[in-house]
Amino acid sequence: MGLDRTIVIGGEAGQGIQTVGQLLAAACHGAGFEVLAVNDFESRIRGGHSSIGLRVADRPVSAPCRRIDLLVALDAPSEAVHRSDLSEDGLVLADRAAGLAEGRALSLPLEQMAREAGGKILANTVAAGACLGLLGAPEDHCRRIVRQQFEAKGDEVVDRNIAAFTAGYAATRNAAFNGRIQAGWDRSPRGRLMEGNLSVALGAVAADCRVGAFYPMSPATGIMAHLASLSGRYPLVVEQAEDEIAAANMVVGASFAGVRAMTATSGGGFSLMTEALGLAAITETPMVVVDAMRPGPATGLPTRTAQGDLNFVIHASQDEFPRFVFAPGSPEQAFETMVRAFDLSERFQVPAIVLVDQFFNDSLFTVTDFPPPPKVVRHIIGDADMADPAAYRRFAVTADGVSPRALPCRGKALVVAASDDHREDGHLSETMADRRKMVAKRFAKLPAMMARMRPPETLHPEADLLLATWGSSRGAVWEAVETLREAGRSVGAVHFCDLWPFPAEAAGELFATRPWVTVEQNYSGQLGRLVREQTGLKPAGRITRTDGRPFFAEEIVAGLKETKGLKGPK
Amino acid sequence: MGLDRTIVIGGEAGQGIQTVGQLLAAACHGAGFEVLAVNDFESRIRGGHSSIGLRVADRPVSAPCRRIDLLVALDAPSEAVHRSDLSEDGLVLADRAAGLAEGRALSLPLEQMAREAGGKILANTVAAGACLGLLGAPEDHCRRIVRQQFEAKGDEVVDRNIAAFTAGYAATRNAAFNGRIQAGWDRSPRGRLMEGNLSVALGAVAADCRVGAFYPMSPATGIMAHLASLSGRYPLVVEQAEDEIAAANMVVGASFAGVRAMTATSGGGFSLMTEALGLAAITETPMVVVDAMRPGPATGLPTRTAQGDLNFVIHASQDEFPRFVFAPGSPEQAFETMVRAFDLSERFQVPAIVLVDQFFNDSLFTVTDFPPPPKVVRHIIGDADMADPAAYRRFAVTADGVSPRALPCRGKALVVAASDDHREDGHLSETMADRRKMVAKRFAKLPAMMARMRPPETLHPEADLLLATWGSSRGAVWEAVETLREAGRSVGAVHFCDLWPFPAEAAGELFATRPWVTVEQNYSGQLGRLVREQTGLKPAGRITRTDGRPFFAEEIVAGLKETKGLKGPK
Amino acid sequence: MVTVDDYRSDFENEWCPGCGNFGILEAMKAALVTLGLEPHQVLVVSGIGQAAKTPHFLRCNAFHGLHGRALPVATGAKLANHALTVLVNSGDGDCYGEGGNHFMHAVRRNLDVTLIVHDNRIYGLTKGQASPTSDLGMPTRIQPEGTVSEGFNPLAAALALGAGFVARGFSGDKAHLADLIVAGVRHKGFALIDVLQPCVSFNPIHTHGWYKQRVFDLAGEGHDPGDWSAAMARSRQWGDRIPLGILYEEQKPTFIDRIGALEKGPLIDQAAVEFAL
Amino acid sequence: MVTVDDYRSDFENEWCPGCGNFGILEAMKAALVTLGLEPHQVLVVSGIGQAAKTPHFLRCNAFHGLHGRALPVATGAKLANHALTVLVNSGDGDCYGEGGNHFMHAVRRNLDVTLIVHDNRIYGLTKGQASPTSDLGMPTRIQPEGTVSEGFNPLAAALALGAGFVARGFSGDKAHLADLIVAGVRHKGFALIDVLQPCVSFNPIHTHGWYKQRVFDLAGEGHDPGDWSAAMARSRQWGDRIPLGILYEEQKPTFIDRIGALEKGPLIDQAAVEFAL
Ligand SMILES: Cc1ncc(C[n+]2csc(CCOP(=O)(O)OP(=O)(O)O)c2C)c(N)n1
Ligand SMILES: Cc1ncc(C[n+]2csc(CCOP(=O)(O)OP(=O)(O)O)c2C)c(N)n1
Ligand code: SF4
Ligand code: SF4
Ligand SMILES: [Mg+2]
Ligand SMILES: [Mg+2]
Repeated sequence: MGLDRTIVIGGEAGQGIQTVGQLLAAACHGAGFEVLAVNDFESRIRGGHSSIGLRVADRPVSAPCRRIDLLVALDAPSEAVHRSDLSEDGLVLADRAAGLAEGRALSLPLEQMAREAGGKILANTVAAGACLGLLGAPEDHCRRIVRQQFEAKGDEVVDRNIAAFTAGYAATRNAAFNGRIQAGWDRSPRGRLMEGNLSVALGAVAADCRVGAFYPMSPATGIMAHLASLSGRYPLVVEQAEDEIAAANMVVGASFAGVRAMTATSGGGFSLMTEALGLAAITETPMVVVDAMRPGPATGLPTRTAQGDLNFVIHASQDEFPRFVFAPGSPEQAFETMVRAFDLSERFQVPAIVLVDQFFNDSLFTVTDFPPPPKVVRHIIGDADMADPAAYRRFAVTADGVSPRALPCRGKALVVAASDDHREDGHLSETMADRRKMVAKRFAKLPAMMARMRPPETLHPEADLLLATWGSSRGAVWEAVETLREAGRSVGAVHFCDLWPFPAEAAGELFATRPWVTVEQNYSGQLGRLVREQTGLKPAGRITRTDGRPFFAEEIVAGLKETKGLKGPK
Repeated sequence: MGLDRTIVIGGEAGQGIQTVGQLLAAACHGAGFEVLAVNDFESRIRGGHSSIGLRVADRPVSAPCRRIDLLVALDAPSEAVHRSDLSEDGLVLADRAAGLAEGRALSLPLEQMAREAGGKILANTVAAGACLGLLGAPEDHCRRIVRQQFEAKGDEVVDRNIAAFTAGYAATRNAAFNGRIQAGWDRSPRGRLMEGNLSVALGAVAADCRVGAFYPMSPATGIMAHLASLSGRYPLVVEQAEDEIAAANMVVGASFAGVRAMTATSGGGFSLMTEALGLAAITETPMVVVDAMRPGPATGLPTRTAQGDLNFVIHASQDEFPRFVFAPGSPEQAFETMVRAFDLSERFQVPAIVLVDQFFNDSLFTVTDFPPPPKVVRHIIGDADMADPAAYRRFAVTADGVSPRALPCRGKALVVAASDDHREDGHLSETMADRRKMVAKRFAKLPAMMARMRPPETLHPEADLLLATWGSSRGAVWEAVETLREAGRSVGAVHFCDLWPFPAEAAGELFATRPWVTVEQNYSGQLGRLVREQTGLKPAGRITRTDGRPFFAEEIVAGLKETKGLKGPK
Repeated sequence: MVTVDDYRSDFENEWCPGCGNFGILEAMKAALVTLGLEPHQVLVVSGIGQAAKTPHFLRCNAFHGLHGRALPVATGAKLANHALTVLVNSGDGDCYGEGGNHFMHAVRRNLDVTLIVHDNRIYGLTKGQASPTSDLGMPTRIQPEGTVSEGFNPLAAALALGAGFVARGFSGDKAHLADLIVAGVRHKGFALIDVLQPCVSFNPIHTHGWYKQRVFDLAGEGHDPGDWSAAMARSRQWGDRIPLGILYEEQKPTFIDRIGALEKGPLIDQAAVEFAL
Repeated sequence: MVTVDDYRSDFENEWCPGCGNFGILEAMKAALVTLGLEPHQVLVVSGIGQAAKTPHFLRCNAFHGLHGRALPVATGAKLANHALTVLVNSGDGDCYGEGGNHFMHAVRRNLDVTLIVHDNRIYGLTKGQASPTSDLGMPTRIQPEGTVSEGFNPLAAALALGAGFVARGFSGDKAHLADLIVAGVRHKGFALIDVLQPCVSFNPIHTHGWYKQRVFDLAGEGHDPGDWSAAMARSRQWGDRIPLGILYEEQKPTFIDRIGALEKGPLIDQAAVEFAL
């Protein structure tokens, strides 16, 4: 096993632990390490308990680790909450690290040092300095990072933070800490640090999304905030709607009028958007909706993570229609998935839904540079492409169900669309003949849509047992497989990003010949149900977590042991 | 084969064909025949084409028949639309029945006769008279029916309609018509004629529903209109909300405060209610929602029928929670199902959804008298039931997941509920421990809920092939089975009223041993998917209809022939 | 030269004979001709209801969306391409009931669309339930003892919400209504035209005759559309005399004016920017 | 005798130190004590937001529902049992944004509940996006160039919608606010109390000090709450001087008064009627 350190910073909301996390993440990443920073916070602005879990390693990491090497407790409760996860030679750093054995705690007067450096609020930077000292990061490198972090706020702020950092750093640089990272601080950074959130927003602009409409809802707001901040650089307007219903209908309106458009929300907002999903479907208007999942039902745990909406988004809205559902497993895949979602939604004129979650959105990942996105193809026609624009029919029946799409007021061709079922020209019709024609036309798209679905990604697909997962749980599952294989078990993994139309053939091939267990953050094992519906194959068990926190690899390993009746893997 | 006549009356909306249908239905039913009247109308108030299909038989009928014995065309298009369905010795009755062979058409100057009887608008009653004359109904009996029908509108209206009826009747009483019903006009009525709509509303009042909140939406409005008309007789208030979101939240509020409450809507409105469904779930507040299905997506065909929402309502709302889903197959079952839905929703403190559809809601059925409903048990406690009301915790963990339910302001016990996840006392909590406790508690209800689910109803379950259906398609499937068996095929049927939690064991037993084919009004065969998800068993095929019109038995028979790869049934 | 005939749709009209909607339809056509707009230059957005069927009975670009949701669709369309001329046809239930929230917020946005509300004070398409503008106490099939909510006053609400163009028309006075629509489209910003419209099938109270006796043109009474308080007072005038015309007009920056990114022109026409991390 | 202590909740308060919500909470407790209501006699309904957490910080019956949907829940509860005393705590986003439609129609119903809107002109719980009452042009993280919609005026809107009790309070004047709440609860019918509330975390403009300098009590200026036009004028007064107090009060039949079936008493208390076909 190579380098793998977990540092947790705990404190109240408002104490600036995010700053500590960012400084540590930037310092470690800047020196060439792989970094993951997971945010854990309550649905409140001040007080309570929040934490950042930083994982630093020499190989890619995309799931948190339970075992803590260094716990920085900015308040007393933080120590209590996390102490049980402290590793055997882990260290607690706190103002008054009480009740721990000699050598396992380091008391530093963080607040007092902060006051000396220029004010109590600098305690977080002092703590960051102390951490970096313990970790063995080179001082100059760290200073550069601190400077970068505060640059935008002016010299005075920079200077005070440098002072605070230095105080913390000096206090610990020589302290004993088994977790010190002895080597490797001299490399150049790999890729970049990025919130999951941002990868989604970047994918959208790479796909030439021009209108974003949304109503704030955790954990989706970050996506729209990033999109808003990109609106200066790209032709893009982000509008905050009065509610999610308006947001979804704005997206349909913008898309109908001719630009790519999206919204992002969480399950509660998605509930309110389900009717508009059907509107997009029957008017065959492209639409991209990101559902950033959190635990429910209803308001549930607003700032926590879950994967409970899979079955819901596949079936949402009355009656049936083709749609795409994706659940990327990494920022790189999220970026690419957004680009694909926009393209496929426009190509097939159906809604596309992208599932992410709070863990994914709010965590900082070490991301490899995104490949340049493919050139945007709009699948739109104008008068020039028509023999007779006056004869244009928006819903003309074609072999593949996709009608050539013109835009309103961009030529002589008139574009008529209706949420009632309709004739080829878009005008209302209730005849059986027209209805059958339109139902057949809409579903005629399925084979070609299906052909675009990618089979699931696999890891050791030849193994005797497969773990099946989707979305952001990929990281923990991949890591669990590695651990299990190191322990000599023949285990592989399967990750579904493309979930609907379901790649049943590929799934059937993988799951027909050996036991498989689903790993997902919902109660009933929704992926397992979906696979069974589509292939008849039943999982040997399910490993679930529904308490709002992301999976650790170790609990998947443990969960597998507990899976009853599992035969096969050695 | 016994008596089986189909009479179709076609005309424009506004021509009063419903009156014709009602008169015929009442006359036939009043004489002891079994009657079914199916309404077919467009989403407009005047003009266009609508029709009523009346089926008169000597055994129960609950599906329409395609073959028309008597077609009454109140306008020219009606003749054109329906002529192809005329049976070999069928007759067309019209002002000017053109283009038909001698003996197949009867031209009557309906409008002129109406004018003579008192006004052009009486043409519908003239037509009714003419039909009844052709059918051979006794004149006195018919007069009584006409009188009853118009009684409430005063003597003058009655007299004019009697005159119109008499004119029509006299004109045809001696006409040649092979479909004449020769005997049986002297019996007393069996049960009563009732709209599907009304059976749902009656079930609600029988369950002591006291608040109905709704937003108008076809085909659900009739349920709420019936409920409103019952509010004089029972302690019941029906409120029209500003939108479906409000309606659903009003239901939750009324239920929380202590009375049974319901709403009815169609798929579009249901979409808007999905968030409130989760609210009911997490606050464990009883709630009954009727979804009266129509074709979608979106507005779709507003006045037509469908069964496209099954998967949607099972999965609607973010994350997961236990719920009930029912789909009655007859008015008698709808009545009983509403009573059960209210009881089970309150007993388990979970939402209950009842699926009906436009065909069911808007048709007149011959209904046997409902058995007296069981005594309503409220599953509610008060201070007197508690050792210490001050210690009351609304979400106390119990073995079966159901916490004793007190009501706000009905004692000293304070009732606190939240849409966020919470502690046993209802106050917010984000801890992993509380979350796990509450998730486990909510799902702990499932086994007892499951135990309340009734296995599907079967017809010849020993047969070599089974047709599987749900909801209002039961009638057509039952009839198809009879037809097929008469033709010597070993076919049976299975009807699911209780759909969720899914009675997987019973389904598995039925479907594991022989081929089965689903019959449902949706594209993908949702029941088949559900069965497969729950049992792994795959249907041999599916017979679907998605054009908004109810199944005919004959098309199920034909559909079975076309089902590819079906082996087995002789 | 565009003529009324250019707007004639082949699609069969589905309204009841005698419905006030016909007057509104004719007034729209006349207004569009007066504005010199050709059918392909116009986008009509609607929700669901009898009113919302209007775009099918015109020849133009049309988006007939969900019940209550016309305004958000119009907003999205304008965001994408603010060169569009967008008219919205909505019913009193569509706009003030199901869509009430969007109405409130569309006013706040001051989006440059013209909203024509066919205010028949009833739910027509669903066969006669009370609408927000139904009179308190009006009996309907589903409210047999009469409605229990006070009638919604759209003009007063729009004024209180800060609307820059607030007018009332009458389907029985097509020429006057056409003038209002012309003024509404020319107004830069959100324009509400609430139209008194008889429903011959379900509203026996507010008939053509009932209105005919009561309506009068504000322009004839020296009303100053720049005077907000006077407009508010007029918006509350009802009963024996019912004012028609432009109650209030104020020019202010529109939604589009306030968005920096749109200075360069409609989003749809702006050059794509190559993606770079 | 009920005391303020009876309303003290053991549940840890989650608001930011210095938040205006604390003043509102204290004023509510004081008002409930003045009204002589015991905790078990009170039902507080809320939506989602910082404001909507209020019922957890009180000891009473509580329903903390969905974002935007407090009023329909309150309506349902009142329909079921109109003997309930129902107060609703809502935020400016909760009530005028997501819940805007319910606000409009709750006014029309004249339902006998007291609505207290914690109007901090920002979305607090979701960390500082613009709310409907945010000033036009106010920059936020997600509106970096400032908001593009005009601020919503709840008092003017309520008046235009026909509200029978319209008042404004200030979280910094607890005694005055408590009086308003007492008057609101005593008022038979819908009572809106929009409360100016500083958000120390996300609204740097409308601070305690900013309000303190500007607010004044209407009662001191001879305002007549029976004068609708004067109330409307006052509702539009903003800037250097901001009026507090009861802008308008008018007694009229409530929702419950208008429903015949409720004459016999609360639905929950009415005797069951045996079912018969
Ligand atoms: C979500 C949803 N709820 C309800 C309906 C049913 N619906 C269709 S039109 C309508 C009301 C029509 O009234 P209005 O908007 O006043 O239009 P009018 O027909 O009177 O012109 C309703 C309730 C629907 N289509 N969608
Ligand atoms: C359907 C839905 N959409 C969005 C949210 C997210 N959300 C929670 S509170 C809130 C806004 C809070 O603002 P406000 O109502 O003004 O209350 P404050 O926190 O300022 O008191 C939002 C948007 C939600 N919970 N549900
Ligand atoms: S129902 Fe009323 S509004 Fe609708 S078309 Fe007929 S008359 Fe017009
Ligand atoms: S965020 Fe604002 S409103 Fe919310 S508790 Fe903090 S100060 Fe109060
Ligand atoms: Mg209307
Ligand atoms: Mg707020």
